Amino acid sequence: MATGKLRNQKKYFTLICLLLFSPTLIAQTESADITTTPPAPVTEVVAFDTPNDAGSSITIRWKKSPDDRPDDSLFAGYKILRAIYPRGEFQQTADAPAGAEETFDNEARDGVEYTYRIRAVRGDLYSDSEASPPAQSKQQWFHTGRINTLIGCLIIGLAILFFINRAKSGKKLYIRKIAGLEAVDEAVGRATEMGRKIFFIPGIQDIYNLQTIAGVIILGRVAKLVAEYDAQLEIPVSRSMVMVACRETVKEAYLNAGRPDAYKEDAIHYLTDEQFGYAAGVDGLIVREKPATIFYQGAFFAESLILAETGNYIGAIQIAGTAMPAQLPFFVAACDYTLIGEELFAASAYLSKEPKLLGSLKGQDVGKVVILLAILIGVIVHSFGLFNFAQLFRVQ
Amino acid sequence: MRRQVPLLLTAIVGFVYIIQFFVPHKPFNIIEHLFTDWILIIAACAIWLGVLNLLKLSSEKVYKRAKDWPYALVIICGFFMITVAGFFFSGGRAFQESGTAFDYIYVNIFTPLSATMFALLAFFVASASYRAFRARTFEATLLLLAGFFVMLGRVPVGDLMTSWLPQGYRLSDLAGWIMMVPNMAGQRAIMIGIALGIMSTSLRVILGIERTITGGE
Amino acid sequence: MKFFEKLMSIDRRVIFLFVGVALIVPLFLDIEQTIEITPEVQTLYDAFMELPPGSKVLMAFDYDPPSAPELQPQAITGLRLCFDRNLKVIIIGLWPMGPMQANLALETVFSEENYFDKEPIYGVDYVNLGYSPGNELVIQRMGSSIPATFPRDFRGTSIEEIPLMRGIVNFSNFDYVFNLSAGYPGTVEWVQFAVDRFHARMGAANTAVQAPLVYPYIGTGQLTGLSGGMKGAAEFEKLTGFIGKGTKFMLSQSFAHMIVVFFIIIGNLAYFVTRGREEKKTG
Amino acid sequence: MDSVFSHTIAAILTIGIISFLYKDNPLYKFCESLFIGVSAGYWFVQQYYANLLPKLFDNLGITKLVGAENAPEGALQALFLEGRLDDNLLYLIAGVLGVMMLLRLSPKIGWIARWPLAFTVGSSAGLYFITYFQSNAMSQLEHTILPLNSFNNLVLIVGTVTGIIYFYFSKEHKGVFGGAAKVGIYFLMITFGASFGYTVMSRMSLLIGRIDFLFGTWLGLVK
Repeated sequence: MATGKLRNQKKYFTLICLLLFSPTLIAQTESADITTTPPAPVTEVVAFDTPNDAGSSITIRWKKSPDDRPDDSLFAGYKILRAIYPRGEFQQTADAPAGAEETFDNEARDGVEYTYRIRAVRGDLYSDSEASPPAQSKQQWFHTGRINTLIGCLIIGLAILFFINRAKSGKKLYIRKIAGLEAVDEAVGRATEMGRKIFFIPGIQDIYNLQTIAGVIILGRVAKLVAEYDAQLEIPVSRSMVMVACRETVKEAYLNAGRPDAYKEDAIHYLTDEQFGYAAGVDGLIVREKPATIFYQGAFFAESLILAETGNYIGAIQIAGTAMPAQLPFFVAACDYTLIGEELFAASAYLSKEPKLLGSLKGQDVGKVVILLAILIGVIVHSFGLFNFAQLFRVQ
Repeated sequence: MRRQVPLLLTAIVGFVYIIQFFVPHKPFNIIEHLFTDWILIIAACAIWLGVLNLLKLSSEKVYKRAKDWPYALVIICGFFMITVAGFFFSGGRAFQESGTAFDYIYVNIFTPLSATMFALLAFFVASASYRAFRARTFEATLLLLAGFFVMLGRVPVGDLMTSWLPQGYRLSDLAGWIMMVPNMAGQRAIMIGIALGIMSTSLRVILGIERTITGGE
Repeated sequence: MKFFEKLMSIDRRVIFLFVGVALIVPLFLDIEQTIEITPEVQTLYDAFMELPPGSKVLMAFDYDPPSAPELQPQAITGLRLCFDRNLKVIIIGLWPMGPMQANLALETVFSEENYFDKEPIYGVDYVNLGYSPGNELVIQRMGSSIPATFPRDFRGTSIEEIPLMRGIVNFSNFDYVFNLSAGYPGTVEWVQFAVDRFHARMGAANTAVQAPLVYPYIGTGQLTGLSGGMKGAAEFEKLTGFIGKGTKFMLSQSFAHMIVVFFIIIGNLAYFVTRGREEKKTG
Repeated sequence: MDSVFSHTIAAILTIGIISFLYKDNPLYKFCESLFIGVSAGYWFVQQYYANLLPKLFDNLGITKLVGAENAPEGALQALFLEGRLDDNLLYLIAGVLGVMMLLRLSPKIGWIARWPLAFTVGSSAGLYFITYFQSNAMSQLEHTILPLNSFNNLVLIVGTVTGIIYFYFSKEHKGVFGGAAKVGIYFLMITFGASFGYTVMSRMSLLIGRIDFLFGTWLGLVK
């Protein structure tokens, strides 16, 4: 029974092998004939300056040789020959694999005119194309593919600037309540009453991440409040530059609150750059110090839940904020309040209550209106098949 | 000097960075690469500050025989063990190749510690979902349902429970739909919001309106 | 009476204990789980089976130890399948730790009984070319010249001295590409470059998190076969008829998943019962 | 024998970290401290060899200057030996900024550390301004502009639009607007639930890896 099945399998296998091999067999017999004739040459060779770059590059395009077929294993690809126009000698500068119809010569000298031939190579034989019309490389002052980005940046940037200016002139602005930020006062107050520490975790990224910058700015506001309440603040950090930035910020905040004497530099201390080493250290601090309040503001990765669950376990009030979409669910699950994405960046303005900063929030809202309008118009136009509006937003 | 220069520096560097995005011409073409390298160099210098701080606080603890001081000693020993191995006993630049002393510490101490710390998430994910996935309000119910179906849809049991349904309507399909459609919509809203928030914060920092870090209040 | 109130706030250590037990016990059990074969894994297996003996398979190991529980079993199954069918294996990695994972997988395969007397020969039946930095650029470079991209193998031997590498120039010399991927760079880049640009035939094994991102490539035919996460590993093992860790791990994972679901249900049940009582009291 | 020893160390450390789940204890404290020390040292060495040495010392030629073998010629050699201004001389600025950062150690002139800080903050502000607008705003927008020809597209568009409305700050969430914002929250909640549920599986597999190490690699109980 079993052997019968095996025999059957063998039969199928031979069949499959035959089927698979037959084209190669045929191809081999064919190629035996054409090993003596060179491949058909490439046609329609054009060369032009590669757009939107810092020069030194010429794009070469061609129509591939009719002998360039996936089943022809002898066809080796193309060699790019270059000569200075009009009378230079052709020399190889680059090569391109079989199937290619475009390549770049990245070793061109700006302002020099070049002409190109493409050599199709099969086995030991080859054939050259006609020379291309001359081309020279240049540097560009503006990246034309990014004009949509420029317009978008200008619209949103100017809207923000406009409202910052208007706020300066004293026009009152309404900003809706953000629950997580309303709770900051209460959270700091509670820690003061309980006589326990407040932890501030500015994320695990360095200061060159804008989320960390946003976190440290929020720290500035919180630290001022802490100084006013005369509570205790501890900030374990995972990056040295963040430590420096936090120290500058907190010192300044204590100074502004009129309590420079209460500032303790060692309360802002470095643990380690390593993500999970830092998580292990902070977890240890949390269970030993039992802070009343923990802030998580900045860029977080997988350690978010490790920290937040431990904080939750000891019963701290936790206020989180991050723009890492993947970590938001964990903070939402384990913290009392979570600033979602954009709210993290709005927090500093919100807490400062400075009109200029609040004005920038209004500017952001204008950006939202623009985006909503773009979606609305785009969807309508697209639905009626009038125009593919989406392509206007394609980036390069 | 103390206040003005940093503000000015922030503004200039910020604008140059924005401009280089639109200008391929020299010298703007090398700025991104150059600035990134510079920042990495600054960070590599700065790590001294952090490390010295860690060693200072730890040795103070040991010196004063503060609570838990032996653990502070462990920090110091651990630090010197790997740095000495890395700088002096691991062949210089090739310090990370397998077989070096540095690599031995990395593989047998660093890796199990970090992998286990990471693995604690398996427990925390369970306790957090037990607490958070409760139908207290309508919003919480949505959270619960989405989480519940996606979770079930990703193990064979989920499909087994719904095997009586035609293909394409089973739990794994529902989980896939939730991920691809409503989840995607929410993610997009969050991402667009973040973009606006970042643009606004960047502008405030570059223009010196927000000077908490760079210039003091 | 207070039973449900207690259920409302179970000590989290009880949950931890259940999760731990759910993960550990299945490793010692011999339960047969009905594993339905999904079409993606079937095509992956078929793609291997259709290769005639002597075909060259490029295996790209693009993952590191944290993702090993999901991908290592698939790597082992893939390697075993190749050696059993006398396919030649060329290993590379776009992740620094990838080639080391490959060596671990090879060790596991060769420690099996049926390889004792016919262990595949290094340099003839398989070769490990090691890691090359540069992410997707590596794939692009391989498209024009593999010897230039990997001048030496993992052990430092020049590629010209390795019999298996003779005549291998670019992707057209490989009959199949199998990518084990845990993120970037990974399957997405392999599809974009090796498949779209250089027309390689390719299948992939991915972590569960990664898999949905590459599903679309199956529909378009850019990927010939995909095995995702532990479930994929278990299916792949079932098809090859060798039950390894993927199947065992799958069982653990399912158990733990059910524990999480179970606690969610308990929490909600307790919540509704206690809330009902409170409403009665106040009403 | 050697592998038994190293596996045992790794196993003890693994158990030490897991023991934290029960409660804080001396073994965890030991593991935690060891981890902090070793990982801080790891990054310290790493930063030197990955950034400081190749990017600063090699580019400037300081490695060569201090007499290291096989060190490449740098910008300083080019300047003093060949009288040529090399592009890499620009790295001198980075070196100066780095030193300014280190001056933070001195209480008197520590304020100068704000300069490299300002440089870093400024360039990240510029970088993020552009890249987030491109990758988050523009390309998400591009993919949201879909024809209204299927239920899925409708849900996607409604979800994205109402989600954006939720983030609107300068208008009270009342009336129709408030209703839309409410729908936006619903979508966000589904998003959070789904991505939470989605990750559970991969988190479990991380732990399976450790358990397999303990019972398989170390104790040899699981084959």
